[in-house]
Amino acid sequence: MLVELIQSFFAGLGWPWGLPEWMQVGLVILAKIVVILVPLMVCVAYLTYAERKVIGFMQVRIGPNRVGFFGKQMWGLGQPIADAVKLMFKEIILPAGADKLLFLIAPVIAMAPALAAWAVIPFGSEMVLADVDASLLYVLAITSIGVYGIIIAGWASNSKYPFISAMRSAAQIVSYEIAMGFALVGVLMAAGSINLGDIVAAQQGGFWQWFWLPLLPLFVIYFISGVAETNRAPFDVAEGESEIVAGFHVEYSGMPFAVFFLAEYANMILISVLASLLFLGGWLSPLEGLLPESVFEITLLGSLLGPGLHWLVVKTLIFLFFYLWFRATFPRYRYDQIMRLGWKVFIPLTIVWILVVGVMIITGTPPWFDVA
Amino acid sequence: MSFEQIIFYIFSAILVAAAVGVITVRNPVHAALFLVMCFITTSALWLLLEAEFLAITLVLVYVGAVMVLFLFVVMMLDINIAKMREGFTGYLPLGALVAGGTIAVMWYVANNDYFNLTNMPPPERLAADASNTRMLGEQLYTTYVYPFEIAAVILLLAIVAAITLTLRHRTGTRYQKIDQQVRVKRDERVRMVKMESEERK
Amino acid sequence: MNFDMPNFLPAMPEMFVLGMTSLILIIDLFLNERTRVVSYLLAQATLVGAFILSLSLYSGNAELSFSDTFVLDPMAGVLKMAVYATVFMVFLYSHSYLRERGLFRGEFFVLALFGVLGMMVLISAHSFLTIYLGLELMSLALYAMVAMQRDSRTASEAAMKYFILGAMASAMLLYGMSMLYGVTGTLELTELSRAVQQTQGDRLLLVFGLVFLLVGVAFKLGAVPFHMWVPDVYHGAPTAVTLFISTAPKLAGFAMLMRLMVDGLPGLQPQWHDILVLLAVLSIGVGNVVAIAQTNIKRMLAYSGISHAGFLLLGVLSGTPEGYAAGMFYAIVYTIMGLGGFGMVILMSRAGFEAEQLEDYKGLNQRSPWFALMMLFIMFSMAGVPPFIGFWAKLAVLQAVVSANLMWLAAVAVIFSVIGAFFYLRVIKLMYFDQAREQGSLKPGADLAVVLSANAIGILALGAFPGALMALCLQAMGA
Amino acid sequence: MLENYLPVLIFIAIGIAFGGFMILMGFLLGPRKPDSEKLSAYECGFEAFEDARMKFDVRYYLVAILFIIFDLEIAFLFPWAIVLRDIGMFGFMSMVLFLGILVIGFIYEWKKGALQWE
Repeated sequence: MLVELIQSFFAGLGWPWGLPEWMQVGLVILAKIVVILVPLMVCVAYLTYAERKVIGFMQVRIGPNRVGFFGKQMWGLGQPIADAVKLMFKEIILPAGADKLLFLIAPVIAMAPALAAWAVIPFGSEMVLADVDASLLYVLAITSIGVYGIIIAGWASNSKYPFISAMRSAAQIVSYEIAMGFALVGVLMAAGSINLGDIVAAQQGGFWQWFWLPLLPLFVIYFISGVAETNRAPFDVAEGESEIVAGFHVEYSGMPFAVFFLAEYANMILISVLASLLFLGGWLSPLEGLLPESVFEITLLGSLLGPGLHWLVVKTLIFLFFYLWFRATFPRYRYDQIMRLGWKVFIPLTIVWILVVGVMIITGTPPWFDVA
Repeated sequence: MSFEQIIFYIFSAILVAAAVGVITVRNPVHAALFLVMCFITTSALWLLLEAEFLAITLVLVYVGAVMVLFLFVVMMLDINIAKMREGFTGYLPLGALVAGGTIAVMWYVANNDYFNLTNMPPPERLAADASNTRMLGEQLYTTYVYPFEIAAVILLLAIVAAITLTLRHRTGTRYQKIDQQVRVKRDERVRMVKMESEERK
Repeated sequence: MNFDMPNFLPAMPEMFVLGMTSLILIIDLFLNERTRVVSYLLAQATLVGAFILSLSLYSGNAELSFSDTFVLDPMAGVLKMAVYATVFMVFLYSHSYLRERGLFRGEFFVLALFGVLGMMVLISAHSFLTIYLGLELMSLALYAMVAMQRDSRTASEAAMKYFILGAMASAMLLYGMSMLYGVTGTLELTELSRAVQQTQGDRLLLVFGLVFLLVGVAFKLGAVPFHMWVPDVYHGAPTAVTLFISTAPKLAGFAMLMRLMVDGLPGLQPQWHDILVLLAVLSIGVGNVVAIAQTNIKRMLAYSGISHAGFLLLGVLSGTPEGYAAGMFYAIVYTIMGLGGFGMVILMSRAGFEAEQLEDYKGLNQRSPWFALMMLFIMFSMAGVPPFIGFWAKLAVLQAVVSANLMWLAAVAVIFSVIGAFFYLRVIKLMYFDQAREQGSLKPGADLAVVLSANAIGILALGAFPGALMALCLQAMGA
Repeated sequence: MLENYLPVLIFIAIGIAFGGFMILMGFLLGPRKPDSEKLSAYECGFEAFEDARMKFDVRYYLVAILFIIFDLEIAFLFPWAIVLRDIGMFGFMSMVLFLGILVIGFIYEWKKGALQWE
């Protein structure tokens, strides 16, 4: 519906303005990318704000409340913008012993995959930029490149704290990627497809049909691994300010530092969106199957209660809130405990649950796997 | 030239340049990173061949896993690169000769009738919704079950070999025994002592 | 899906070995130094069990399974049984050697059994895919075994060389396979041979692929000019491991050659014939001549092994079933002799002393006349002196070469083996005519003494009655 | 199939360009006043003693090796997971065997203490 609206709007402007076909295709794709990236960047910016606010309230503080717009304070809503502008005007320090080129490339390598993964994320049925078949695999592969950003940053700085941090976080990310991969296998089995859109479609039928229930252990493991993958508290030994100052970005300042920051938050949002798509039915409405069909036909109210982008946003926000909540609540894990959790708890659990799901599928256990 | 061909040539050029970089740069970390670039561009080339699953798996496994190990090793090694490179120039003429010869032979062989477009017409493009992964899966676990299980054995062997060759235990390390820690009862740690109140002297 | 359940029966030995190996791996975790012998016994039991299984499955016809990626034919049956027997002997020999050097770990046996499994896969392979996987399984186990002695510099260096060159060879092999696959569009050997027969005109690409295949095979067999790793690895590895890698893998290498050339590419026989002639001549020449210059017995035996690989190729290149049988006979005989040769090195060594130098064998006759005699048997057999079994093996391959109208090749082989006889005889001279450097008689463990004696006497006995083994080989090759 | 990947390619290019652009902005807008103290490696105020690229515990290699093995295993699981309904009991059992073999490896590394971080 939305798409059609936009199309008719552009048709009204005289699109395609007599452009050759390849340019038309290119422009449409570019426009779509902008439509994805701009809200994403805004989300990243306000996630930092939300983080400070939420944790502030949890600790009975107020959080940022000074910077607003138009000379008003507006609960500090201008804070992220001000931060960005400040970082832009900061000096970029290139440490003396550093490998200058790699030092500057590292944040780009951290960020590019965090953004590129969004190319295949569906926001509704048929609402996806690149409808590739192996989209989940693509996301897994492209995000696994992100670890290079950290490794390279740690090495190129030629400083001890970053180096230690890089090694730690690389080993950690790598360990949790296995648990995450196994958890995803469970989802693929349940959905019978590797395409994100199809995976959501396979969860049709209301709240109790979503995969979070039959795949509950995998769901929990997936999200915890996601937290560990993004180096967030309580798994943030890569930053571990009490031991290694600030980890791999000790030597970074100004914009390169900001890019790392952006990559981290973009990854958080990505993990949250994926969790909603894979386990909570993405844009599907939880009310399906609970309310009579006729309700969804009411104008406005029906489309609000029925499936749509807004559900995806709500679900994603829930996960993002968990991220912040974790950070405010849990003390940091010790490194050996992190490795133990990943290897000795999550991996055996996922393997067992994969077999359980396999048996459920083969035997056609209702209510999830009874019909092909 | 079609768009696909342009893409092909761009990626091939990057691939060859990166491959040359791997063997010519002085810094081993840079070499490893060039290798990463090789893998990524190779993956793009595989994708052009419609080997979707394999192309993405190449990135997942080689870039995401194998090269991380490589970087671990390379970054932590204290090797004197300058010393290792002694003799490189000495062998350069011979190496160049062999490489040139090999390229010439391969050129001669690959320019063969077998590989021209009449004998090997380009295969039909897959439909937009064809699932490469699914096609692979339908064969791998049934028709090729024997090689598949051998692959599992090789992985098992790799685990055994890796542990046999690298694992050393540090002596005198104390571990946290988490199961015992969790199982602990209050009575084992806390002792209630009844004491008479005493008068301060 | 139309998919037929494969027949699992022919692969019973493979499944048995895999199951037992996994079992040993797990059981060994719960053993301590004193009870570790259980792993050893289980490993031996595995080999015996596999032997019985293979024997009961042995029949005169070939059976394909697993969508034609697997074949059980008489050649596979005989070679597998030979592998079990060889590795059984290897374990017997190495038991005390490993104990003395702190290498007596479950992993040794597990890795060796994985190697055996790889050889079995390779021997029964009927598609490029299984050939490659079998080869990798075997090689990976061998690399790890060479490197097992972690604190030894030479062992680590040997493992490194072996691994890097081996990986290169695998890459070559794979490249060749990909070429052939590109031309014929199949990985399965029967279909491949059919496709090759049918290709008309220019065979350049096929030959190009063939060359790469042969490089890979020649490397695994240790044929010149792909032999550089052999002396270094045999020398650097702990002798028990050398014993293993110098014997059983040769059988698998022979099987790989047969599968690729005879099963897969009979249509290119004229081409591979020429290449094999070259490899054989070079191997026999270089092996025999360079061995003379060695002062280290492990290196000497390594070069001797290279020349034996050349002889083995002579049998295959003749292109007749009799020739293949002769090659197979040679491969089996070589493993028996190799077992004896390196077994002797193990027997002479003790904790802290490796008995690697030729000088260590000086005056062995004074220290132990019996073992000097045994060594004499082994050396004579390797040199090809009648009536020992080595003579018959050489005779068989030479006959095959002559019947293929390659008189000159036979003459070259004979000349070089006469040259080669020199270094075998030198060992005998050292043992019988030189003064011992250390006094005191040699007192090996009872088990070692019995095994080595049995091995050496077996060489003599088989030499007296070579007919049965030869008949078996002929039958296996369908001649 | 390929046409679906065109947007992906463009997206990756834009991702890289975007990161590069931001850093470029930082260079253009920020001041540049380097001095030797500012540029030296940060070590809590001390002068750096030695080069930062030090040797590390071999355990990191082991983790990376085991990771590769398990990553490959996952790569094998993916196609299986989506065709499970089509390949039936035989396909299921072949993966059970595959996983069984690897679980043996897992038990082995566990008991050997390879998963224990010291």
